[in-house]
Amino acid sequence: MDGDNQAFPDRTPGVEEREPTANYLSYTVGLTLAILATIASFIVSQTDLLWPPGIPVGLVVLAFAQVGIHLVFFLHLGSGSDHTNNILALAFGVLIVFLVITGSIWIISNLNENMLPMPME
Amino acid sequence: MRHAPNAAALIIAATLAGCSGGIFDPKGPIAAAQQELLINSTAIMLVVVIPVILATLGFAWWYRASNGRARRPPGENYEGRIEFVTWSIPALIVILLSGVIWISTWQLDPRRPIGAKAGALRVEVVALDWKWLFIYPDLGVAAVNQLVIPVETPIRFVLTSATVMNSFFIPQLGSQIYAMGGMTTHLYLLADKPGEYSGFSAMFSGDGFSDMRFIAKAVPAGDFNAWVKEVSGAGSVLDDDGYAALAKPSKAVPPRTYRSVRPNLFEHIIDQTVSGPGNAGIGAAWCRPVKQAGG
Amino acid sequence: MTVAAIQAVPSVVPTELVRGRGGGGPAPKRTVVAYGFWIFILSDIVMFSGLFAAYAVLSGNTAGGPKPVELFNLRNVFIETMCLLFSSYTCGLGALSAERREPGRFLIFALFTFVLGSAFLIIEASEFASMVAKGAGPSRSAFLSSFFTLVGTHGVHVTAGLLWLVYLVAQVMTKGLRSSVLRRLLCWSLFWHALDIVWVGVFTLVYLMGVE
Amino acid sequence: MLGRLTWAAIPFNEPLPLISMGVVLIVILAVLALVVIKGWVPYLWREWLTSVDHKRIGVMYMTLGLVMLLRGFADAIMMRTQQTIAIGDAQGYLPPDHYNQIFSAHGTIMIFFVAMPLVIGLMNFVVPLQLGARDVAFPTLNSVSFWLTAAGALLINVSLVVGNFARTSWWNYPPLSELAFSPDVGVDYYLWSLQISGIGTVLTGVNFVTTILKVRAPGMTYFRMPVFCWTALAANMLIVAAFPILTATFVMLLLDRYLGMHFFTNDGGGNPMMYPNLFWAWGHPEVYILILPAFGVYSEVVATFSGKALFSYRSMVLATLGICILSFMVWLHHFFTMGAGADVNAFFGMMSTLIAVPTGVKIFNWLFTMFRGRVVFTTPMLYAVGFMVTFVIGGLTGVLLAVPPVDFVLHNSAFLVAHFHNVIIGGVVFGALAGYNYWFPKAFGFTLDERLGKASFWCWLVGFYLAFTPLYVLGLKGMTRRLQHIPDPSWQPWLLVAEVGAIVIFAGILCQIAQLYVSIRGREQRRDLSGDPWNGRTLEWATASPPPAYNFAVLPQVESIDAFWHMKQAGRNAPAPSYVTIEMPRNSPVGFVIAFFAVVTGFALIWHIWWLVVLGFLAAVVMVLVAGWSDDREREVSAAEIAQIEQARLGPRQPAE
Ligand code: HEA
Ligand code: HEA
Ligand code: CUA
Ligand SMILES: [Cu+2]
Repeated sequence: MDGDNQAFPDRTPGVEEREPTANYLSYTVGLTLAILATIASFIVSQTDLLWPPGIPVGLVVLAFAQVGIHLVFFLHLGSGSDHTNNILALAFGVLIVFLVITGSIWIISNLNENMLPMPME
Repeated sequence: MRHAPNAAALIIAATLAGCSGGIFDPKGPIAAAQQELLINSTAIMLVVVIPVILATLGFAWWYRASNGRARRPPGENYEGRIEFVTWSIPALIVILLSGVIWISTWQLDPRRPIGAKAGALRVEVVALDWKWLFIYPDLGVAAVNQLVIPVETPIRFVLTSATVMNSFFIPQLGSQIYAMGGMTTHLYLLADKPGEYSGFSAMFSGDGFSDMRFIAKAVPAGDFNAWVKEVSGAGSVLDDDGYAALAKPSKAVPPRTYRSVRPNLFEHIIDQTVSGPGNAGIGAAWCRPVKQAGG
Repeated sequence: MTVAAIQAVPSVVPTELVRGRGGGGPAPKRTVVAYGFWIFILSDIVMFSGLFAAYAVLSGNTAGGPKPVELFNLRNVFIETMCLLFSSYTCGLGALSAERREPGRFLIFALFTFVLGSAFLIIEASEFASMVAKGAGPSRSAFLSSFFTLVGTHGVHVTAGLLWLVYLVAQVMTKGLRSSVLRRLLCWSLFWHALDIVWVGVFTLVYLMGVE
Repeated sequence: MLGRLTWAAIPFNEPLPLISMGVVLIVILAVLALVVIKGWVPYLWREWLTSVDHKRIGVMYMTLGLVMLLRGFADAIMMRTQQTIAIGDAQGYLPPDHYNQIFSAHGTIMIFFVAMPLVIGLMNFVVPLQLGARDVAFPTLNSVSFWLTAAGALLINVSLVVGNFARTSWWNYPPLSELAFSPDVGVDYYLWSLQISGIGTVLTGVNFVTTILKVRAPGMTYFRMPVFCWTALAANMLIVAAFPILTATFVMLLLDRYLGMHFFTNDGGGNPMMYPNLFWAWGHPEVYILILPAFGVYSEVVATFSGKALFSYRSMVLATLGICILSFMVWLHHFFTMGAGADVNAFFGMMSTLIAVPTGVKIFNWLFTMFRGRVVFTTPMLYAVGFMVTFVIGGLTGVLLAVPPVDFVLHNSAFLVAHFHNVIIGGVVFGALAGYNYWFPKAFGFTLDERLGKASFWCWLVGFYLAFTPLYVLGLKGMTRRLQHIPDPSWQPWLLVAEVGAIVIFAGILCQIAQLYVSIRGREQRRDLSGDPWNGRTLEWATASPPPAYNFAVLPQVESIDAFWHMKQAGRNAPAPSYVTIEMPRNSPVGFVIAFFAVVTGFALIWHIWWLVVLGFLAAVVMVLVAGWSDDREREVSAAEIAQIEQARLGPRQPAE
């Protein structure tokens, strides 16, 4: 059978296949960007640089940017041979996290609003 | 044939309506609307569900292996067109149902005042272990496990719980709603026929749950005023001590009335619940769980 | 007809057809392990999302107790964040050295990572202690319950990550950087980076939004 | 020393639990004694308890599920009996305190320790075979998962004897489940047994997602996977995404109970509404975790017994993924009556009905698979047809409940109880039993008795309609759920019918047990030598029954959907097979030992025996560390050995060269 199996060697157990990972440079770039994003977050929250009502939005945007930096430069998402699956899994995870958090906030704040002593007229 | 689903739904309804009580014996506009909605939605779905059941039985029978008469042309399944149909039939029904849901949910929102001539009568409802306390704040009286309301008058229920979650429900009048500690829920109901309707908690609340029942008595306006007069003439007072005694867990409590009620008892109960047992009054700084953190 | 039939099939499946669509047969062990661990991390993050949701909903409910503004010290949070960021960096470099089979360098980076992670934990622990001392412990109010649980769960993860690192360093020292150990290191570094990501959520939602 | 645990924890004064406990103890001791006397311990330990073979683990899951089904049924029949006699002023034979434990235990056990083990067991046994794989991605982890589930099940049954179970329903809503209202150990039993088994379930999810995405046979692209594998993938994605929410929720409730925190309390700023919110964010996906694999079973069964490819594979996959995503957007329909505004209620109501579209597509696809097919009414096929008829009714009532104003009058009614038994029994249980009858010959190498199987099916079907149609009616008449006694005597006739239905279902169980007994006794005549008793379509039928430990001596090369069917069609002569060495995972006691310490730790936590908590936890951690150190987890099966096994198996049937 071996001859036939050339195209798909039976690689399951124990066979090594090294994926090319990143190098020192990419980690250093990642660290620099992450630090910048962090500092930006702290500055935005502590000063009036941003229009104050927009601060939470700004913070959320910065957090997303920071998470993206981590994913790309530290977790090397998107490089490597078979990463479609990883990204799909991540997308699914992000969707669920989003649904659970925003769903809960929406539901509970709506409930709370509806439970004020004064009813709507 | 077109009316088959409707007919089927009506037959089901008819068998049920023969008996008294329950949601197929509505005594108010909310319950009546809900009954109609239930029957309509069922009919809409039966349009597809009945054929599906018949087709399942029919196909399984006709294409049984031993049936030589069944035609089984070889070759591919003809997919495309049937596939389109299999998606669109449920989709169409769902679109229709979604419309029904959107409109009916707004119309039958429990918080929506009922547009009847008379002004609404406010009744405060408190779920206790394991009985219901009804306070008529504008009339200064209260009752336990007995709710008397005038017919043709919208009743504005304001509900809370001094204990665990409960659900306040009088099936023949319509919508139920949760009663929860520290919180206030709102419900409008209206009875349009005099009578005695059973009410209970529809949310399991512990050992005495099964007996947490009351009678909702809808009476003509004149009788209602007479009842209020009678109640306020006799019986005990629901002051702080009276309430403390009442709040102790008890099962299968017989109906009783109070001739007067400590002012703002309802608000007081909420304060007491959120600040913990035995801490009544300290809860000045408690925060209604309304203000959310950003995000 | 059974097993024989399988072998009857010509085995030359065109490669182009199946690559990238997962037709290539069982993946190498390293890929399987890394992928499995990646899924596990996602489930862990969903767990955190439950805690985040609880915090978002309960953070206003201070029950007359202290509010976020009165408790949080942003300078500490900044230092904590920097600790974690740099530890992620050294963790990455350590993984790189391990990949390149340079045990000496790996150990140095592991040490840095451990120190930075511990620093983070120490700051966090002292912050918790001072809050409890001020009477702002987890049973004071719903806000504090959800705060301690969310931040504390992250802290427990960091602690577990550090202990795991020690365990893996022991494996490297005794067994060397063989492939099984490398796979475990890969999982560990995924874990460590993921904690950093959770922390981004924590310092944004809890601390920065709490005081602004 | 023993925390809260005293002799008072054992209900000496209550005859009923004491007797049942005595019976259970005697049975357990008898079984143990038999095992020891017969000298089966080493065999059991070597071949089963420490096995990491997905097939064995699958069988153990199914066994756990079926045994717990008996426990759940005992609870059900007690409830039904109580409700038929405790009418009007009568109080029946179960005081509230006992009745409340029973329905709580029934719901909890049925969902977590019957339905979950049944579907996970089926996935364990079938998925790697259908994928043409040697095992799951992480075989040892798989064993850990199983044993943690078993640990949870054990702990919940301990509550029968030592202490008591929760009296707070399977939802366990606070504040009722908070210390203030449930100070005893019942809720802690509930929480810890579900936490422990929950960890096992999450690990299963991780394992199977990885297996399905990463270890398929060569040539098996995504769109060549059998539909059961797709539904298993979706179900496991849901496990990975939903169970952690439950874990987090239970952590919060535990912190409230153990450390006096205020997540869900009435006081201290807690918000009890947050618990239902999070519970159902898990709970709704959970019901699809149960039903999706069952849908997969029906897909296999209907295609096989119609002698035809499944109609529209593409729609089936799309519908499965659609349900998977949608199931996370409907959870509020379990608490429409909590008081949210019309906008929120309407949104979630509409999303809920939307699920009827992909579900409907599935039903139609099965329908059109039978269309122009050659339908053979085996037991599994009977279950499939019975399901299609029954489930659409349950689906209809589900959609009805998804209309918020209708739910305002049906929430928590007997109508709701009928809805979910309708979809769970008519969907999940029928699916599990169809799968059990369908894959049994593959697992054990002999077929099950068809006559008794069919008798069992008819009992289930008729029993189900008798037991639950009355509940639909009663719900409309205003009967609420969880009633320890019935206020309205006019309901009695309906309740009697329901009781009869439960008894008919019991007859079904008896047939099931008889079927098993008869088939084992006659196994020599019932041997399935072909490995393909049903003329199947997918790869599990391509190997022997029962399959060898390594499943496939040579990994199959997949070229199409229904791979095995096409291989049979192509049916050319085989070249002489040449075998190579295979690495197979070694058996491992890790799962068993960790679960043992999990039980110890859980028990100690429930009873506040802190030193034992520390001890048990450390022991479990040490076990993990020991296991994590080893590099020697595989054994080699040499080519010669394989050749020998294969020769012995198919020597005489080897096609002539
Ligand atoms: C396997 C389990 C399972 C399944 C599959 C379902 C399926 C569905 N369920 Fe059910 N449900 C439960 C298990 C399940 N449920 C449980 C356990 C509870 C209660 C728990 C408790 O309270 O203790 C519950 C409770 C429950 C409620 C809460 C009621 C309440 O508490 O007041 C609601 C409300 O919306 C609901 C809705 C639905 C809907 C819309 C579906 C849909 O998925 C159904 C879709 C299927 C069909 C519609 C049929 C086939 C389709 C066609 C033939 C196409 C054409 C038809 C149409 C377009 C209508 N369910
Ligand atoms: C998987 C889920 C599941 C299943 C299968 C069942 C099955 C049954 N249930 Fe249950 N039920 C629930 C989940 C389930 N239930 C839940 C979640 C609740 C809510 C709890 C709560 O309120 O909190 C509930 C509540 C509930 C109530 C309470 C109603 C109330 O609140 O007032 C009642 C009352 O009669 C009931 C009855 C039954 C009956 C008669 C069966 C029967 O169909 C039982 C059938 C079981 C068997 C027949 C066993 C079969 C055994 C075998 C086949 C083994 C064979 C062995 C071998 C082959 C080796 N159920
Ligand atoms: Cu209910 Cu606030
Ligand atoms: Cu649901």
